[in-house]
Amino acid sequence: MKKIVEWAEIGPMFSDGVSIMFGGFMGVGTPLGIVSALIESKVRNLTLIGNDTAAPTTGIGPLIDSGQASKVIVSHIGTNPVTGKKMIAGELDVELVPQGTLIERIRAGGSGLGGFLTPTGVGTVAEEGKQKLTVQGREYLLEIPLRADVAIIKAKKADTAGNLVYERAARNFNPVIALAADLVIAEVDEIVDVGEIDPDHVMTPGALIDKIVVRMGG
Amino acid sequence: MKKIVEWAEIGPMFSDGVSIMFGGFMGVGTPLGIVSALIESKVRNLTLIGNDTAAPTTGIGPLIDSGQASKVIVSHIGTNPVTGKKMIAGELDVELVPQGTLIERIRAGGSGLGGFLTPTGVGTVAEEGKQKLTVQGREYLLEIPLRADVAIIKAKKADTAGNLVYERAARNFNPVIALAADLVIAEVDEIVDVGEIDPDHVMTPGALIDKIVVRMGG
Amino acid sequence: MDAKEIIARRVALELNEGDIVNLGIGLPTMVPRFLPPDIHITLQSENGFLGMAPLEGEPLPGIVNAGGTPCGIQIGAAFFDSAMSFALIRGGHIDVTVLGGLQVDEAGNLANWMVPGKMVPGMGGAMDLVSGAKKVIVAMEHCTKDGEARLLRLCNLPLTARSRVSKVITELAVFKVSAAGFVLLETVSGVSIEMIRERTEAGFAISDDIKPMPLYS
Amino acid sequence: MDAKEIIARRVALELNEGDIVNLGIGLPTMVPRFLPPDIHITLQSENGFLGMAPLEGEPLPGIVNAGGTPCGIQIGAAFFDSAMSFALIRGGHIDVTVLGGLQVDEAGNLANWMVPGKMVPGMGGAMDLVSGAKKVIVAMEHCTKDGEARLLRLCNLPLTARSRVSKVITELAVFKVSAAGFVLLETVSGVSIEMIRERTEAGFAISDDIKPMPLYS
Repeated sequence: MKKIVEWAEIGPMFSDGVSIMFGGFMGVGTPLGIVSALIESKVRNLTLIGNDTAAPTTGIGPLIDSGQASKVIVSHIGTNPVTGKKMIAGELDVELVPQGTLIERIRAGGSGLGGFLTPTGVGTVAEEGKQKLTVQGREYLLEIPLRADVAIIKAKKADTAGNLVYERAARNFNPVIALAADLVIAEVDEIVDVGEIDPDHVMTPGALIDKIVVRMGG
Repeated sequence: MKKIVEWAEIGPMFSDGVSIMFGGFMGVGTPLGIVSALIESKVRNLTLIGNDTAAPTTGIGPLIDSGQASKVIVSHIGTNPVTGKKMIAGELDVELVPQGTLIERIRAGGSGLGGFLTPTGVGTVAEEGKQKLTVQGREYLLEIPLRADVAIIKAKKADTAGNLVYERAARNFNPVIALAADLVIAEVDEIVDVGEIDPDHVMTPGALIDKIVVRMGG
Repeated sequence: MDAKEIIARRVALELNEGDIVNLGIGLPTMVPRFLPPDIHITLQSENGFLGMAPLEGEPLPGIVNAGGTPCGIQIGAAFFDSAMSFALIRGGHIDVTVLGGLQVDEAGNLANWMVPGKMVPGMGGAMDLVSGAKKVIVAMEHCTKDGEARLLRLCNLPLTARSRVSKVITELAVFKVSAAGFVLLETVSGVSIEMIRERTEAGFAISDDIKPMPLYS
Repeated sequence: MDAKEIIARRVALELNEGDIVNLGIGLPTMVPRFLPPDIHITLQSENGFLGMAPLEGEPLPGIVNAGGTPCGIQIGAAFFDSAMSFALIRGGHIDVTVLGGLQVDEAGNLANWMVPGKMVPGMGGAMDLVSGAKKVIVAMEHCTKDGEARLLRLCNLPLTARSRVSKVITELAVFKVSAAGFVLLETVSGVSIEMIRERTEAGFAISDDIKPMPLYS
């Protein structure tokens, strides 16, 4: 399977109504070229799953601004006033999930687990609609797995087999979402020959990566 | 807190009846110097938690052979006939746990989770005594967290702050048990100055490591 | 010295040599600059590292805090993914978290993430931090801008977590939260217990060992 | 050609270009040497890596298979910890697992880890592998050494997993497991369906498209 693709091939990988997990914290670690390709593709009714909605012009923000998302599942939206406005106007469904629960739900979805028990959110609005279980005398919420149709990843480097290396805090959600989607696309700063990355330094094994595209103007 | 210690200080860190998580797959990634120190210390009634009991003279095997363990929680014992003999003789309590469930129970214990749902073991003897839950139409076992008093780790390299790097398949259980014990001791081949390990290459953050000892004859 | 600085200086005295600390946004980020010189802490950042430091010189690729703002790293820092970051947070590997608060009540409940109809930013990592850190210190001004009490019998804003607050530090006083409710430990010089009672809706016991609030400077 | 080699050669034909494969101990480890030259697979090893290869030259530190025996690695290999290894296994990231079997039954149940009173080695990673791999191929001799059937109506040994077996490949035949039970797909040259019936306790349907077992050599 040919993993390395051209930018023109990216847009057609998405269709209306798909769910997309994205890497990044306030845009750092978000594949900005893929976000641009999504805007150009004009796909609509997207469900976006990631840490936050960044700001109107950073990270995943432009996809909120463009009205292409109908739902977001994130841990906070406070830094992007557009998200709040669209939510209040009824144009965007916002599901807020505690950050640790969100990443763990994604990990569960990618790891074949049926869910997990977390103390986070017990006694708060986060427990609404959830089963509570007591284990070893402590109360927990049962949180269920989360998967997506596509994961869009930003890495510093890929080898031709798709092994990825992230840089500093740009790692964040990226290695975890690589486990939890049917199609996994990585935008990278550079591609090196297979064998150039020490097998101990690989952060996401190439087996998880379906497509690789090199950052424009990289 | 002084993290780097001498071998003479290792034995006294253990007392009768403690539970010990150990790294290693068939001895590869097991801290053999600490195993020797445990044998010399003559502590008894240990609970040993790890992947396997290796062979009588490799990995954790000598601690089974010496009769110092009263219980093991492992995924297999077939490679160490002494484990089987002691089990049949009623001298050793053996709890067999599927490998993926074992490492995930340790991760849960170290991550503040109250448990997780796994499909592994449904419809087998592994489900005995466990709660079954159905999520999204599939049946799962509820598995509960596992922690220990002490974790003993083998790494290739530590810096003086305790940041660890493992080598190849010797990584295995080590980074996970580092999360799940009250006292975490690492045996390393070498200690380098803090700053010599690239922060992106740290596999276990020094914050999790309490004590470091350098392999003898290293 | 304004209220925020008084609070930040007092919080700094709560930290011990070697502590792993996560600081919430706002006031808590001021704390490190008031640490005594013999106290070295390691800051954890939710987005995935240990060893956060102030920015020195030019920003470096990927070295940003949880708000996406360039920062520095200590020598010996370590980066990891978000699943590991919250394994550390929820798993009791963070010694202290210092967070701002909107309300704290006698049961040690904290509300600091949402004001229905006004502010719905999302909880981010706050619920996990408050659930998982060994010690939860709330650093907040004693009353709201309108003079309403923030130490309450029962929080009326949506909670961040139940029964997890260890200490509350304001510009007037320091309280611990015991099983029986608030205990006043310290007051700032010139502030009477009566004045604190006026500004505190919650009931509180007074420590046998009540002291003036030390202010390191 | 002995029974084991016949089985291993036939299993090799089940693998597709690019497959991520986990091989159980024993017979399954013979499979890679019979792969067609245009088929490249990546072997996963439970102890924490992708890209296992035969040992070439001197053993290298830490490069061992799940049995602790020195092995080699492919170019492009990646190492990780055990939690990640089983995230891959349980999470459906392994295309095919090939495992030995003691018994398989009409419901696709597999027993391959324990004989009560005789062999209690522990399940290792087998339960996770069988639960999680996309395709589970059981590679086993058709009958026990004593001539007892291994394809049964209902397994009587403790199970490894329920309803997860996709195919059973023996030295006599290839079966798939459908919702309605076993379907005979292929027989080895010179073996009659009657002979297979004699050696198979389970009922089985016969594929409309039944073929001779191809043996790549």
